[in-house]
Amino acid sequence: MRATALSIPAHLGYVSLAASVVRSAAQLMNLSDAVTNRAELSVVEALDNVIEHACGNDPSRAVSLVIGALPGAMQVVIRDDGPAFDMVAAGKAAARTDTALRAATLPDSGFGLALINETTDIARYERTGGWNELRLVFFAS
Amino acid sequence: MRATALSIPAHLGYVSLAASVVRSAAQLMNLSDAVTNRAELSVVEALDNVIEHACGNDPSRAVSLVIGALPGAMQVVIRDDGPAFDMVAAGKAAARTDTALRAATLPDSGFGLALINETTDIARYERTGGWNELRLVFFAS
Amino acid sequence: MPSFAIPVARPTVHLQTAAHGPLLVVRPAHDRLNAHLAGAFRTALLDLFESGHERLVVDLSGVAFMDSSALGALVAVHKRCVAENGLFLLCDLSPAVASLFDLTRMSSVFRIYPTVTDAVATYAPNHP
Amino acid sequence: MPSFAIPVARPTVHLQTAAHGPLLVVRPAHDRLNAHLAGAFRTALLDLFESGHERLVVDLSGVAFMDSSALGALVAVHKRCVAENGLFLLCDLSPAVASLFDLTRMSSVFRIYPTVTDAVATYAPNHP
Ligand SMILES: Nc1ncnc2c1ncn2[C@@H]1O[C@H](COP(=O)(O)OP(=O)(O)O)[C@@H](O)[C@H]1O
Ligand SMILES: Nc1ncnc2c1ncn2[C@@H]1O[C@H](COP(=O)(O)OP(=O)(O)O)[C@@H](O)[C@H]1O
Repeated sequence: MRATALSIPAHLGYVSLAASVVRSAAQLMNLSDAVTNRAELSVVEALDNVIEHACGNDPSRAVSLVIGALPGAMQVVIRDDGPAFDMVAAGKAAARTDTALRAATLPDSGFGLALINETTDIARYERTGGWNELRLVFFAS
Repeated sequence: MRATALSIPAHLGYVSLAASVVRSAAQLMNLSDAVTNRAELSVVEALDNVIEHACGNDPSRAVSLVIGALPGAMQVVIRDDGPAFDMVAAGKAAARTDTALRAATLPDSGFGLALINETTDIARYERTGGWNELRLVFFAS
Repeated sequence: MPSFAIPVARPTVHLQTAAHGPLLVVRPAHDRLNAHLAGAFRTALLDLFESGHERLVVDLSGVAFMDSSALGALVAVHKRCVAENGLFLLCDLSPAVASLFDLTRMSSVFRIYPTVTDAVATYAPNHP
Repeated sequence: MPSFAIPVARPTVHLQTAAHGPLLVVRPAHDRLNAHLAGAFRTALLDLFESGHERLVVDLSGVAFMDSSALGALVAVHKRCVAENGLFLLCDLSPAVASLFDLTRMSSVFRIYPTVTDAVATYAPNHP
């Protein structure tokens, strides 16, 4: 059986299109709403980062997703041709938001990497031949 | 700017995933609900045919869509590697349903090709290098 | 990159039913009725007919999208009902579904009501 | 095959507003609040604040999905309100949105009410 593959321009307007593919694929796999929501959030955060930071919002560049199944899990592989950046390692290093912070010092950005880590069951990064490849796995239960 | 490309296995379960991509793309283009619905129906009917008749419901085969914009229009190109079949010519030849028919003789299939013709502003078929390529264009207004 | 694919579960049709006197109102609990579901949908409706429910109302209020294969399933059940002097009504078509019926000239073949209430009021006025 | 692409319109934020005494209830008319909209969303809320609406209730009942960029926009407006002794309430979070607030520990930063009615009853009981 073939995988499902999607390629979009590196433009934030297309992230919702990619999210709808992830949701549809999750439905085809009969994933629960909770797992579907987690997968959607993780993929959206990863795509937001790839489009903004790896591709500099340049819509002449493409970002690709390959969605498939592992036993009991959905896998989404995201590929871009931006500079090497290990989102998984950076996410592990990202400090958790300290809720004891006073309003004045609350961060109003920088939540993405920690969110990918928290919503994804297995995340792997690989640099292969000029591509960043981020492999996100979501367990069905 | 890059086009949006989708590849799915030739399995009817994936048609709704492709439909959600068409709907999202139509929304990104600010197409009206009426045009969006027309485009969705046309693409679904074409994919149903490609998957059933060209690919014999064999999910190891892939069907691809490329969605893009022409001035004032959305274009969807559908490609499969099945036997040559000109859906546009066959659609023009397809007789319209005769509503004067008695219930006993009403057809309960065979509506697809005529529907593609009626919902699509421009449809072109091409056979290129082992591929069927169906180009469907929907005017924004 | 290795190629994984998603195994698609066999389609199961979910129909909600409610009796109104001689009528059985059947509501498909699917927002999309398409070729993937059409065969199972047709079988499920014909099974209801065979089990003695010969006056069926299909409530399409939950169906946002329908393709020609699902329409074909409705035509098949309609033919069966007409052939055996049953009744087959449709109601509550979304704009996209109504447009499918118009484009295929099936609007004039089926008896279509705006709402379940209208259909029931016409054929089972004592069983609202 | 030539490569065509879809030109994406610049994002426009649609906010429905309703005054309840000193409170302004603001309802984003978007089912997705994401990075594409976040900048415009933040600006629109701050514009309301600058134009004198210093007690804002953001009604998220229409928002099925939110990402961290849109959350960041809310944090920015919250900080501004707190800094200037205004009020910034949120209400009616969908399950996915509530989960985003939990995962980022922002549930304990914002004042979150189940419904608009609850928020209004607490801060503007004479203006239901
Ligand atoms: N794919 C990427 N390529 C390069 N840099 C990245 C990438 N993803 C994230 N970063 C860097 O990591 C930082 C933190 O990312 P994140 O937690 O998602 O927050 P935000 O994107 O809101 O800044 C970014 O600001 C950016 O500097
Ligand atoms: N892509 C295709 N390849 C081969 N044959 C096709 C293709 N599309 C349509 N056909 C043929 O044309 C017929 C009519 O198609 P259609 O009007 O869509 O109705 P249906 O698929 O319900 O039979 C099909 O039954 C099939 O024989």
